[in-house]
Amino acid sequence: MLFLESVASPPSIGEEWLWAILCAPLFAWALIVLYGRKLGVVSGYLTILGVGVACAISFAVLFNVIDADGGIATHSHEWFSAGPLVVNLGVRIDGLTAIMLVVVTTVSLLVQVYSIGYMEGDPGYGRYFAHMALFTTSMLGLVLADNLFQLFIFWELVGLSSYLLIGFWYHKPSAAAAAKKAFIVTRIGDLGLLAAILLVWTRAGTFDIAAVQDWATSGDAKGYIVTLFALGIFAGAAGKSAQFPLHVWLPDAMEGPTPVSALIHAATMVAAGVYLVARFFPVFEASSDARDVVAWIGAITALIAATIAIVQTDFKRVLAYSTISQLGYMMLALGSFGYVAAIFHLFTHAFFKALLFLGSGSVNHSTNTFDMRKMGGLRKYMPITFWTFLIGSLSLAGIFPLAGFWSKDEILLDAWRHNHALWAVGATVAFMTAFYMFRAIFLTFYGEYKGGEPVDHHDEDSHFHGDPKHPHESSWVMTGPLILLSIPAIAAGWFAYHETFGNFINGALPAVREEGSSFEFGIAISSTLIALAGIGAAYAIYYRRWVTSESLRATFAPFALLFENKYYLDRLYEDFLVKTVLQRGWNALLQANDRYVVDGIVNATGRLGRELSTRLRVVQTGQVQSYGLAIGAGVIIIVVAVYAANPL
Amino acid sequence: MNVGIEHFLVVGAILFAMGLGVALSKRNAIGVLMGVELMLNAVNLTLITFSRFSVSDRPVSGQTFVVFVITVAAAEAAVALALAVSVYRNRDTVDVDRLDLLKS
Amino acid sequence: MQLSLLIFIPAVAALVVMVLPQRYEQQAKWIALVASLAILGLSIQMFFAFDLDQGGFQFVVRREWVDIGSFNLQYFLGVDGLSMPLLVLTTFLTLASVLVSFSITMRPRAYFACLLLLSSSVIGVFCALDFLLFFLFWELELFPMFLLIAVWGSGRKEYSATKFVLYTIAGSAFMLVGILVLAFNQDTFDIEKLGQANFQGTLIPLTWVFLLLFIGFAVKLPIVPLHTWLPDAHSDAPTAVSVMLAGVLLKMGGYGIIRMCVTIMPKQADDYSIWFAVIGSVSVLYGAFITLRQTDVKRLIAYSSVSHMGLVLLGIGALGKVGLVGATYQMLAHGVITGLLFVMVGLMYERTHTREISRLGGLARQMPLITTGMVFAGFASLGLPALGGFIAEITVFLGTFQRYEWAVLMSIFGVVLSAGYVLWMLQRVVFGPVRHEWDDVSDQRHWWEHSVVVVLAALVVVLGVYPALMMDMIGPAVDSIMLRVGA
Amino acid sequence: MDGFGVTAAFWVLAALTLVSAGGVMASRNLLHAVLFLIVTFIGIAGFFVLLSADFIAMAQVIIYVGAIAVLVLFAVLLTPRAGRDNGETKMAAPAWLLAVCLAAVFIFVIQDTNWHVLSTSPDLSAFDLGEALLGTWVLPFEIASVLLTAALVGSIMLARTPQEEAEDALA
Amino acid sequence: MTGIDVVGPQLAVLAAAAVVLLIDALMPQQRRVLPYIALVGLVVSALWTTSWVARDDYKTWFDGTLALDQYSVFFYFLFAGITATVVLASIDWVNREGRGQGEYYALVLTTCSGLMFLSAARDLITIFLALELSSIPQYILAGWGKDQRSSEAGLKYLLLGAVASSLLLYGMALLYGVTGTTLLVDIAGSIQADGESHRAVLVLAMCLLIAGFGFKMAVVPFQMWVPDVYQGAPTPVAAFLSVGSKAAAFAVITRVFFEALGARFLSDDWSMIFAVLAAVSMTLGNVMAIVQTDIKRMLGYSSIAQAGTFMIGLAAISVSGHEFTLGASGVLLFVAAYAFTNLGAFVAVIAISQKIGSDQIKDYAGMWQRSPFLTVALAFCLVSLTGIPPTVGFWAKIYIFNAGIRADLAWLVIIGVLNSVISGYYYLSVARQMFLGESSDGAKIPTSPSIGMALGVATIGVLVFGIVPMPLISAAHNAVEIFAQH
Repeated sequence: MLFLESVASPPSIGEEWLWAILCAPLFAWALIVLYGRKLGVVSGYLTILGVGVACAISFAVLFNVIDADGGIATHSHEWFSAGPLVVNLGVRIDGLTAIMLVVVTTVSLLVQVYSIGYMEGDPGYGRYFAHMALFTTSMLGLVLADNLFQLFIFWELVGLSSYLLIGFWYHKPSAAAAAKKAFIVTRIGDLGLLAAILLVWTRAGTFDIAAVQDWATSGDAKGYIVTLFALGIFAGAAGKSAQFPLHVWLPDAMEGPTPVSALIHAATMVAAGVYLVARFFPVFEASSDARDVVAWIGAITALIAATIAIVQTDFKRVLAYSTISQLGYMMLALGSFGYVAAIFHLFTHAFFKALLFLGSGSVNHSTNTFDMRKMGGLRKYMPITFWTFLIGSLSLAGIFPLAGFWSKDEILLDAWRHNHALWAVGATVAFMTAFYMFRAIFLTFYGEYKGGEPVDHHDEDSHFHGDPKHPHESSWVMTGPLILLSIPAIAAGWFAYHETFGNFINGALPAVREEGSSFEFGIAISSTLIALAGIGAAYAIYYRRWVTSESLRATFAPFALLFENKYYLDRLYEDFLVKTVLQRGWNALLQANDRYVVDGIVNATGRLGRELSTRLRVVQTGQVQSYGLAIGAGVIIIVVAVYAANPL
Repeated sequence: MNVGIEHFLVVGAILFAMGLGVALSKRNAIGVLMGVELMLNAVNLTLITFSRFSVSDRPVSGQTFVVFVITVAAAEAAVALALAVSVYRNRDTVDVDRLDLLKS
Repeated sequence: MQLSLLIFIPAVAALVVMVLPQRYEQQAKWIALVASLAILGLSIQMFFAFDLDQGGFQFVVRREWVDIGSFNLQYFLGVDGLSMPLLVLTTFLTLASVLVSFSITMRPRAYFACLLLLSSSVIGVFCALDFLLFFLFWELELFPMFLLIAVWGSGRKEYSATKFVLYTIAGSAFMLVGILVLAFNQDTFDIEKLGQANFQGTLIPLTWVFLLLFIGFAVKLPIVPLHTWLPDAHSDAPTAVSVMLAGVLLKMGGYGIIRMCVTIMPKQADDYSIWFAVIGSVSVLYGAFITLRQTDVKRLIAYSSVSHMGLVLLGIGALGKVGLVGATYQMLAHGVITGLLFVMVGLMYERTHTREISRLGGLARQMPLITTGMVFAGFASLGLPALGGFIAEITVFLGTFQRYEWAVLMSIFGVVLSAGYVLWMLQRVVFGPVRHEWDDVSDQRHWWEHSVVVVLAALVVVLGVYPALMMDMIGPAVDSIMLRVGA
Repeated sequence: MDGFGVTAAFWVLAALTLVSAGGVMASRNLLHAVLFLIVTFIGIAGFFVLLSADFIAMAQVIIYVGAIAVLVLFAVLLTPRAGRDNGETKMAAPAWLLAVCLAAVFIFVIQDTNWHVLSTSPDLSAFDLGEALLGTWVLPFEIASVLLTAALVGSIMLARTPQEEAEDALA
Repeated sequence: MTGIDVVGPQLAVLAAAAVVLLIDALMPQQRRVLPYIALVGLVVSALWTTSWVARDDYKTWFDGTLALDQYSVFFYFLFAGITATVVLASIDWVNREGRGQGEYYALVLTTCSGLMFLSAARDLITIFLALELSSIPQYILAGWGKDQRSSEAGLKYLLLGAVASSLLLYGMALLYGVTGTTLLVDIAGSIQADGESHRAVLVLAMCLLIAGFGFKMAVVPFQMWVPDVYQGAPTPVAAFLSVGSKAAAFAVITRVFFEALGARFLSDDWSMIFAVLAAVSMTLGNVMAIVQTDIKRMLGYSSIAQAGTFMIGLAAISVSGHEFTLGASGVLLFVAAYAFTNLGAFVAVIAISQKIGSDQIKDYAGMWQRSPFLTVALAFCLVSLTGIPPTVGFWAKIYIFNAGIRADLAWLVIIGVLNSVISGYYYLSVARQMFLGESSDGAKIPTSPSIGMALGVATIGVLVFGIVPMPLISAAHNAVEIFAQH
């Protein structure tokens, strides 16, 4: 490999710039929080400004790192310490970081612009942009962190902002519930991450990422410890990246405003898990068991999500499930040594998935609904949206020469190399992906318009403008980002075609394995054919209606049921585990114990005392003689006792 | 056979015990009082016995003691009877086993 | 000198308030405010005047007080890195509780007198270096507390107040025996001396002494199963009292365990540290599980306190520097956060007059600011990074993991559970559809409420982003303890 | 001390005292009880003489028989409606049991101890007694006087009839 | 002359009594001044005592029957104070009862002198007479009230008292018989000489003394008269009984046992007896107090429990002379503390029940509205009885438990602390009634100046000595120094 000889020099960009990336959106956030009420519309521009600055610097960083052949630079400062516990604050840049920075800032920037239009007139306008800024900050911090502790902090903050944004329309019970669900489910995953942190600190005595990588690879750590650590990391990643079985929160998260879904629940935050695993890729390399777990969990996730996506009628949910399945894809790749491929797919996916979400938002903006059964024929009303959406879908389906094609293809290649079974799963998923995307397109943009959702003017919380009866194209602030995003959706794949990207990303790793070429015609052609097959199937069923979907559903009724009910996982978790087992069972038991046993004993003691007291009262008869008797008896008893105690 | 200190003491002891028995068993307050007087007399007897027999540089202290006991006994008796009378005035009885307004 | 002032300013102020003539009784709060501001300023001044390089006790005051043969008691005050932060915490929360009580109209003189007396005694507990003096202050807090709950409380206030007092008396009864036995063996009540003594041939086995003292403190902490007084006391106490109770009174227990049990009897502490870990982790989980069932906001917070104080015991159980620092930090963080939570609930209660979760809902629309406060406090208490609770929790975990992995692995589930109950509470109380029952409530607020919230919130953030501020002070103190433990 | 006379006297007196004390116990009539009590007092006085405490014996006769017994009689007469009966209470049986036990303990102790006894009686005249009363024990002597006064005053107050009280209040 | 000087305090009191009687008899219109004359007498006696302290010539008089030492001085002050408070507290009641006012105060003063003699006597005969001098007037006072209950209480008290003092007398007789003397010091000497051989009879005498004094101290099993008499007797008298005679009994028993019966072969026995009695008294008293509904009865039972606590001090005898005095000084300290506290409580009860005409605890509901002063004072005394700072009760508790621990009586101390929890329960329930209960009528309860003063004195004492206990403790400590020599 070319760059291995050429020594990678550390990037020269100054530390202050790196911190600036973090601080720019932070200031925007602070300002809005402090003066949100007065700012009004300005808050939006403020956020855009902050993110814009960050974006600009990020590109500078990217090129700087490219110049440095993907070298690594870290700057670290002690934050606090207690004896052996020393915690640092630091920034680390390398290829991986740089790419993530660019992705995050770019998508974020475009989404903010889009939001100006989308959130127009919402009572919580300022709040919305504050949360957005907060999210961007914490995401950047997560990416920049040079140690696990700091990473965990921003990891949680990302969770927080996700919570706030999902529950943005807090008056909708569904939104409030979804927000809670998202936070708690991801937190379950975070337990693993926390445990991993504890483990690595007690074993390796450090949080520093590089040091941890060395510790894991150096082999002086016990094998099972490394595996446990890796699994802990993956648990955290699975939470954030919505991997089976922790994926249930992501579809509900669509309760948030659509731009949020685009930015957080499609492009960036959900990718954080992938990023984390990639970050500690050497650890996974060191432990094959952990790697297999990652690969298979990814595969299962991809498959499950895809199957569910097929039967969704909600436009956004289709996209949500496709996101899950794509994330599963990335995990699958990581599990099969496809480090570069995973990041590459993350990179491309960020763009076209954001594009798709924003497109769906635009549709919703004119039809006031996400229910595809109420849409149709929108192609002529909103052409820009349609075309950009089409591009996104093709890219997602992996049609040559769009971005998705290259990255997905590379993943399938790695899967094939690693384990044919994984490849088979991947291929199936690819077929389904193409199928459900075009199902969505045909239902939405072709056929007759079915009138959308009539506006309920009594609901003071809805801020819908215009008339769903006559859909129209959205304003330029919304279409603009669509167009801009479609460019990387088309082109992002090309410059990754030759190996620079791979080397560049690999530079982030301490040691690099030999990799074969990242392209094989066999795989490429096969996957393309599979995708086309999927599109064809969709065309046959939903456009030509040679076969009606109803009849299909009837034929595969049990499967359809299973899919439509999301494999009954939500029921299992919420109704059975949480409501029944935990609340009605275990907790009720404990509370009963608290009330009746613990308190019971205490009160019983009191009652016993009173009882004893009442019993003893009868001694006090009021008869003088009985009192006298007591005196005399007392004397005798004492005397006899003393004589008995120590005899004469 | 000759009588020694023990004889006198035993008589005193028995008398004392009888006094106690009377004091604790009689229903009439005045009866109880008599019991007390018996006990005091027993004590007196014991004291005199000791002042007669026991080795002491001031044998007279025993007798002195008795004088005081007698005095106190008189005073006690007087007060006791006064109280008995006042109880009687309130209750038309001096039966101690019916004096049980105050109990438990 | 300063320490004496810290103790006596509130005490004197309490007297002044009590003798205030009837027609000025509404002015009582101002006197209380001035006093609490004074001690706050003083304590902050001390905090920064505290010499970090020179360890040991500082600002020492030492007078013979009672000295009769074998019963000699000194008026001996001093603070080290362990007690100084707690002292500051106390003064902060005193101010907070005075401010939140500003709207009290029923017998304000007696009320503020009790409040000030309470804070004076707690301050005394934290800086007393004579075991008997410590005990004196420990008991001194009882009667004001009883009155505050019993007179100004709500609900089954008599029951709760009595329960509180009886639990504490019972605990301190055991403690007294332990104290006397220790003092008899060394012929001094001087905590500093006892802290260096090694005991031979104590009247009763030293282990028993240890357990006696531990029970005394554990009741206050509280640990499962000695905790049931806490929810009752909290749910029936007025807001300010809940703030003090959760904020500082519970800390007396943890402080006592570190200062007395661990420092004076390190050997026994070492033998029993496993039980600390067991009880601690059980408290964490038990408290958290039961919290999930609560329907009264204050009870909910109270049970969550049980869970959080379990972490303190867990950290102590590590008997390592990190663990002890974490435990102390957890005390601070929990003090501020729970204080803030209770303040928010109090403000909400003043407006809606209910704490039943099932009756509340959708308040975010009417009272955005209180909602913000509640969300903030809620996330702080579920250990969100960049806020105080997180640093404390993770330090405790890190410190204990080496010694008792299983205990920590049990306890970290508390992290999820806490997220569960906090978010559930938020969802049910402030979010969700607007209830027209509450259409007319609003959070138009008085400056004092505002300032309390801001101050406490700021404190939470400071604890979260600048831990070194406290840890550099706690660390050396813990070091000296570790020397004693020999670890 | 030996000699038939003494021995005989002792036994006679003992019999007299204890039997009459038993009479006090047994008699159902209060007046009879008082009479038995007087006999007991006299018996005790006899013992005093036997123990060569002549002065005390005299005092015994005068004060007890003369004063206290009469006092008791007065009391009996002052409480006519209370009846003359001198029955036992429910507590009688345990009381007797207790008395027996007490006597047992006392007697056991008395027998168990070996008393250092004087062979010859210390000749104590009334003069010595007087000297002691006004010398060493002058303080108790005074106290006794105060005590008697107090008892007197108090008894008078307690024994006064409501009418007397009323006019006293007017004054 | 010196003789007169020695008994000066008592003489002053008795003289006051005589004056009171005379004025009552000769100029009935002037009755209002009677209590103040009594107070004057008490003040004079206190001053006289002070003059001794100033002159600091402590010795024994009347051939050793009366001791003039720090010990007796301590109690002289205490009794003067107690009596003064009782006199103040009695004024209202006596005026209302209207029965022989002069006689009442005279008897109170006589009792006081008796108590003083008791604390100073070092000779069995003197002790006996002093005891009677303090008891017989109390029998009368207990029966002073016109209602049935009062006279019943008086008669009960007298009959039992007579029995108890006969037992005491028999014990004294035996003691005299063995040692051939009635002076405590000579008794001690003779016991030292050949006591061992007479252990049996000495033990018997000892137990009889315990019975006799225990009756006054009101410890189990000699305590049963206490609740009845407290409930029946006029409240001021009950207050007097609960502190005066109890304190005196402890004074004398401490002196007798430490001075005369201090020999090891005895003290081993009696310290164990006291320990057991203490445990039983504390437990029984507290447990039975729980369900009491009449506050005077409740205080009666609690005073039994308190007596048990004093006894820890008596039981706390260990080898070294130093610890020896620690126990004794503990007793003194506790006695003094208890005197302040219980008097305060009783005075408050007097004031309240005079107004509401009931001693039922449930009628105390809502006192906090009706009379904050009384409520706070009473609550304060209850706190002190529980032993919670900042009250003198706290110090007494700590001090005496400390003595117990040092005497290797850990078990007893543990019983003690547990009992303080129980006592906390029922004291609190009274406080709860007063602060939280809803009163049927909100009528304010006025406090007469005399009551106010009495209550003020007691509560101030409780508080002041709660904050600066040093003077009291050192006084108690010096007072018992005399025992250290033996």
